[in-house]
Amino acid sequence: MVISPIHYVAIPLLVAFLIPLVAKIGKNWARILPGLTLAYLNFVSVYLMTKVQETGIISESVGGWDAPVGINLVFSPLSGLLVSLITGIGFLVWLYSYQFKNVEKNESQKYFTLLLMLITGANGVILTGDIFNMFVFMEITAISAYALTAFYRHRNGAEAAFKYLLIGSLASTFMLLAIMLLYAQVGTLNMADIASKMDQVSSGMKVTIFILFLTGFGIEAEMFPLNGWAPDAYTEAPGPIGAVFASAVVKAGVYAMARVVFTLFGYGDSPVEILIIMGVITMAIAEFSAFRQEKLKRMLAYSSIGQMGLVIAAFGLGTKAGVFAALFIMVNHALIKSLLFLSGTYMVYHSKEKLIAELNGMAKELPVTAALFAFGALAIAGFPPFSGFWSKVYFLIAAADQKMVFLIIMVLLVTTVEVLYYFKVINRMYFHKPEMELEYRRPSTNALISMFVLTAVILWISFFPDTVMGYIDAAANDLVNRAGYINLVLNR
Amino acid sequence: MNDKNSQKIVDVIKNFARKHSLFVLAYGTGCGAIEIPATMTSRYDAERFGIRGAATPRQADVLLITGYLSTKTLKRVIRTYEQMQDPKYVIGFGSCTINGGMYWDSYNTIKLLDMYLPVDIYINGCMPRPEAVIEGFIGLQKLIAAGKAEGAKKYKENLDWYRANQKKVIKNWVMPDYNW
Amino acid sequence: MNSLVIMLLIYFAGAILVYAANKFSAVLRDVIVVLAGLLPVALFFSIPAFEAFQFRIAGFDLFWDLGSLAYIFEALVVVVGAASLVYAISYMKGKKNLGYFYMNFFLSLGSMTGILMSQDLISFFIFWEIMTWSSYFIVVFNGYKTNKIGLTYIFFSALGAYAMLTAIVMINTQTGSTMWNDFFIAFAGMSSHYQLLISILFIFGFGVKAAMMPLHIWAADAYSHSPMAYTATFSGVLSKMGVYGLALVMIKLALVSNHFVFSQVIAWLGAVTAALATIYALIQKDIRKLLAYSSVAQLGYIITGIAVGTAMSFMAGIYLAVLHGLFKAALFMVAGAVEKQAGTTDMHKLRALIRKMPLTFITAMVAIIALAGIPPLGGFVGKWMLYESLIGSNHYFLVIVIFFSSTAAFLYAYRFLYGIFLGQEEEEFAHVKEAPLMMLIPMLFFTVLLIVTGTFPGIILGPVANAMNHGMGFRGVQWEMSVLTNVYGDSIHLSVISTIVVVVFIVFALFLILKGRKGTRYVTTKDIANSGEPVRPEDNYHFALDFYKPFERAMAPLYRFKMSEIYGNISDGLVSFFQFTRRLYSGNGQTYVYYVLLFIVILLVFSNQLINR
Amino acid sequence: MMGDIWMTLLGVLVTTLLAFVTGMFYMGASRKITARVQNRVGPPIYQNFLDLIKLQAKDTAIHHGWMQLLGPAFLMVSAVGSLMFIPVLNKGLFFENFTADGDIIFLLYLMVFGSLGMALGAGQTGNPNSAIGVTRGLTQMVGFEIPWVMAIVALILQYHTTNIAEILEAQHRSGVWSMFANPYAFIAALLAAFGMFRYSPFDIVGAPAELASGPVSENGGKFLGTMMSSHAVFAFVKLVLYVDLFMGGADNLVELVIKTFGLYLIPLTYGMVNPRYRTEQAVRYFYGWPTLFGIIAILYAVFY
Repeated sequence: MVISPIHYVAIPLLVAFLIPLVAKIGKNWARILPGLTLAYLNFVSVYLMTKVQETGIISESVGGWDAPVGINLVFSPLSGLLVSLITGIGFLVWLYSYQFKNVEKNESQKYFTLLLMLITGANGVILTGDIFNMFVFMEITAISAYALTAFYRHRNGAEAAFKYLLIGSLASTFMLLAIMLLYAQVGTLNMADIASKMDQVSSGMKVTIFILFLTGFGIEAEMFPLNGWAPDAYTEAPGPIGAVFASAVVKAGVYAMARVVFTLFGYGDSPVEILIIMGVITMAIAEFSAFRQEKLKRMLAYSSIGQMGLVIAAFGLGTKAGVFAALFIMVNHALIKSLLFLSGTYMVYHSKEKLIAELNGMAKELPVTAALFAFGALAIAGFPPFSGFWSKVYFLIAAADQKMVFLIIMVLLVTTVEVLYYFKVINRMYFHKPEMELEYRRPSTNALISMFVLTAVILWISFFPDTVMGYIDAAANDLVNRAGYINLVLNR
Repeated sequence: MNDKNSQKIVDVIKNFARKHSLFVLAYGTGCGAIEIPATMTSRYDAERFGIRGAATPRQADVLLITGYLSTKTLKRVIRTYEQMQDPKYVIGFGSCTINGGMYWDSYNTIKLLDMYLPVDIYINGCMPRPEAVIEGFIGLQKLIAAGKAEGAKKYKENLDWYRANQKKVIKNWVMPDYNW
Repeated sequence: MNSLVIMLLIYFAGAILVYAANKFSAVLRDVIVVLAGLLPVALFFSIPAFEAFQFRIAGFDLFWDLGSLAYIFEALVVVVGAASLVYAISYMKGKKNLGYFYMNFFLSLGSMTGILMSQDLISFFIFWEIMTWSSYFIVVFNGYKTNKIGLTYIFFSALGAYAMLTAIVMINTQTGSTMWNDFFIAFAGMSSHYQLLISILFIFGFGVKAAMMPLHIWAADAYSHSPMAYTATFSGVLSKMGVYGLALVMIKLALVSNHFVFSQVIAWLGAVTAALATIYALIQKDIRKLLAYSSVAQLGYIITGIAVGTAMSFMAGIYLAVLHGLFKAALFMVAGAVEKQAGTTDMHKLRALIRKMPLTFITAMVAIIALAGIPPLGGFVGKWMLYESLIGSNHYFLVIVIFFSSTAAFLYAYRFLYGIFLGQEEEEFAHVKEAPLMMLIPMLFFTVLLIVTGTFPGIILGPVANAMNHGMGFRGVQWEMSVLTNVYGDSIHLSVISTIVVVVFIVFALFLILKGRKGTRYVTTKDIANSGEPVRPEDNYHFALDFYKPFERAMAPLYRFKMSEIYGNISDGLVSFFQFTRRLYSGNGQTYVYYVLLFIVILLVFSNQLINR
Repeated sequence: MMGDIWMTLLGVLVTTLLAFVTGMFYMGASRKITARVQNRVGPPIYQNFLDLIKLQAKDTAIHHGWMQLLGPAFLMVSAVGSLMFIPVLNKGLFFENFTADGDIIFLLYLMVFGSLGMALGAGQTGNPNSAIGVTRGLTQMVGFEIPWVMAIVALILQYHTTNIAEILEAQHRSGVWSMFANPYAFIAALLAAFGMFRYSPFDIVGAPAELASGPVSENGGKFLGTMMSSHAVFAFVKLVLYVDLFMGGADNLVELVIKTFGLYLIPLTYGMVNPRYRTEQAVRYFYGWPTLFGIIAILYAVFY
């Protein structure tokens, strides 16, 4: 069998539907099979990433129909990077959830089915070269995310899922509307093709389409004020799913937005200042709100939104340096926020309210988990020498190159707030006395392994950033090089 | 020039200095204290004899018992006296220190000061006028010059007797020992 | 291998090793602490010259080399660091989480070394931040009470660091390089906007660590609430990193010579810092807090010295910085010893420890004399140079403010000594013993050092003059071992001064001690002249409450000005604003839908503006 | 070489003796003058010598610790030490001492050395009155040091030197005493001197009836005697310093005595007709007119 990008979509989808069948054979198979699948996908990532370094963008047509006509999957350095990230974290989340609450019981089938579906969707969004196909995958992602949000089937979860659904449906509406308008204008759905024909569209129509896309993808990318769903969804979904939200769902949304801005419209042609403005507002509001949160996962959710604001602002800069910084932040954020979610989940494992106050003195009970959480907090707040610092520096340099001093100062002020609330949590874990009796649960071995792997990767990026920066640089080149993308996909 | 003679010369100088530099503890124990300001100020000007007030017993040479002493005050006076550094002198001032004076039948004043503290010189009268006070001081100066003002020595030698007397009137004796 | 890297590695490896060793045995941990503390001292003073070291990471060139100014501060880091570590072994005995403590201790020492050797801005910033968070973790070491203090510290540090980062990225954009030297050269050619902005940002960043006036609010609490073993380094050395940075920026960028207003503003800020911190120091009741405020005040002098920027004032600033490192370390060690032996640092409770801890008292007295700037100890040299330079450069009102705070410093200096060591003895402290040997050694070491620098300040002035001549752009700065000369050409001879003071003191001390020696003996301090009323055993007439009430009354208007209240109001306002933003997320799905619709409607309405951009 | 050292030592001894004797007589004279003002006869002018002999002849049976023993020694260092760095006469045989080795800023600091040492000695006695007196004294010091320093800064700015001998010489060269060259500096310094000498109204430090003589309340005998002599020396030191700085020094001992005594009379007579200030009132006093004069003095020195 030839390894090709289609595996990213096809295999998890297939396995997702196989799981109920496999569960009939042996209950454990329903838990093991997703792992095998994700492991295989990681292998695919490694293989394709090396290949893409050698040969350049891999464009795969589905069913033998070439691009503009058929649906094609594009494995470029950019999509490759993100897909590898998603599958990698997907695998770690699987490892983590192998023994996790209800997952151990019968629910495991549903859980892993939905998880695989989600990863399928996210992969699809990133890989596809077809705008409608992207919409479809986005829906797959979103629907599995709704279901995962309500996974525990209690009141709050249902409410959160409903809100998510409510706003998510708005997102799909606007997306679809945008695609319809676009199709009416240019008569094609292939992104490269649309991009090459974008000149034909009148500027008024262009802006309308842009706004519709911005709203649609902005909802998935947690842009303010479209992100009302996010805090609730992060809070009510099972812990590891928070990590998946942060690293897959949101990343897919941001990717889609970036693709639309950079490839479909071309940076120069779209009103991108709005990205910078909205990005900074998103970041500020989110971090300010996070400061006043009382629940741990809610705080992490707001922090996640804040980081996405930074990413959006970085994309808005539009230079290669900006894109590079945005991608670097995305990579770091995916890894670190996953670590925070994974370790944070165990610290409020049995808690009903999942309050931050319950973390008092947690370092005594769960020293390793607390240490990992503290490490993650330091890293995401951008304290050197940890990886968050490098991406932040690159963002600032990109902004400084554009002479956006105000942006730099805003971002750094907001980061100060972020530093404060993370340190508040660390203080509680290490230096406060526990106020209430709580049951603790030590992380299972598999959870520990997955956290350690994440930590190791983050440390690696911290001290040897050059090793990943090459990939990110290639990805940034890929996104900025609009003509190259069009030419390659359309075989010109 | 032998030791004895030089010691004599030194003693003479010392006694001369002591005689002309009397630091009086400004400690008004009884009603006679009212005469002290008059003695010190313009009209009678005790300072011309080198007599001046000292604020604390550590610096003082002369303890002036101005009139009657209640037993309560006696306790403080004894303590104060014991805190003064050698050489030190006590002047009994007024009749009350001699025989109780008008308080001769009072239940809580002491009648004869010499039973409790070694008095170097008494000043008679009730009240003695500033002239009398100054005369008392001059008497003390003469004693000092002659090397005869040895109340402190007497006190030290007969400490047991003084203590017994003191303890007789002061029931709750909680004071530190006299040890210098 | 490169000796700089080795020093760095010793500290960072020490951090990891000590954390690991703590899990196994306490003895092993202590051995590693001492070794990793003393090894850099030996290494530092045995190596005549350090080679540069260069490598590339994440697209940035990192370049490490020890400049001549940094050399002075590095000497301070290794010496005070080693002394504090030796001290810490005894001081921290019996406390929990020692592995954690020592790890952060070594990290901060290593990061300070890193800051000093960084010739490029990126590694400078990296080490700066490591220093910040490692010191933060020790500030909050003492438990949950320090939570707010720690947060204040990290907040201001982060603000300062990010100001610096902003400046760094702007420099990178402007010059295309992240080297300090390129920046220094290119600075003159930048537009005046950038010059202004970058200098302000840098001064802001360094001013936080150097506890400059409006940014000092964290300092007193953070210094006083960390374990004293660390505070010796924290206040003595770590704050000097801010001074080092200020010195670099102020002098190398010629802010002093080219921007008169700049140097005046900073110098006055320093002086006001000194004055206000001093008057707050003398109303503290906790000795740690007193020392902390005193640190802020001393940093004020240093900042003034550097900001005025003449050769002599700069020399005075750096000299004071080094000396403050020494005597404040000694004083915080004294505070730690008292805390450990007597169990409290509250001057309302402490009584007359002088006979219990005579050596500690001697350390305290020598350090206090140095702090107050009384000859013949080292502090005087710095003060003298500072005054002479300020008068010589026509800062005559500045010198008055400085003099005011330095005179008022006698007040807290006396209070420190009196509050701990003097006054009336108390049964409660009868059991107190002299501090253990391991704590005394570093303290006495500083004592000797302070006495020596008083007569031979050239030990410090030599390297300072060297740094100024080679690298800081001053020309022909002179120094002598024990002679100081001011701008008018008048000089004072410290060896003569020391001789006279010592000889006269010894003559009269012998006279007083020998005269009537046999007849004199010791009595307890309860045996006082007290209007004939003996002090009962259960009474204590120690005077500690409202010690400087007359001063407070006289200075009442100054005490009304409280920076912390202003910051308190700002932070209250911010927190309510955060609460408001949090309310935006109402939790109501309908509201969120409204938001979405509002967003798209607004965008569509204004789409014309978006086209016409 | 050896001879030099002996000569130096001789100079030191003679200067100290001179300062001591003069100071003691001044203090005696002050008592006498006070008495005359109060229409009394007053003690003989040599009274203080008698007091001193008596105090030294008194026993000192107790002490409260070694810091108390050393306290007066600190005071002596400050008094005798400062004397060493002040030119007593303009061109004397013995009285130059170490003038060239110190300067005026150094003197400012050496002069407070004693107070701090004394304060430590007083602190160890354990008497609360001592400590209260010390806090008052230090607070008052913060008050009067400011106009005093302003006056000195004005002088330095005016003569471009910090060396006292050179300030003296500059006055001779210009032919005008600095008290006329910069009268404001002199006024500021003089007002500060009221606090420095601690006559009333600034004598709350050792208020006898309230604080039982404050810092010295536990010290009798040799302690009090040594303190007294150091006060005598120190009074002389301050007076000579003022004369040197503001009145062009003195060419011979007679001139020195006339000038210093004349100067000495000013705080003395001012004190006789004044009640006592509370500490904060004293500080406010110094931050009022004296500081204003100091500021004027500096501005005058700069712009004139």
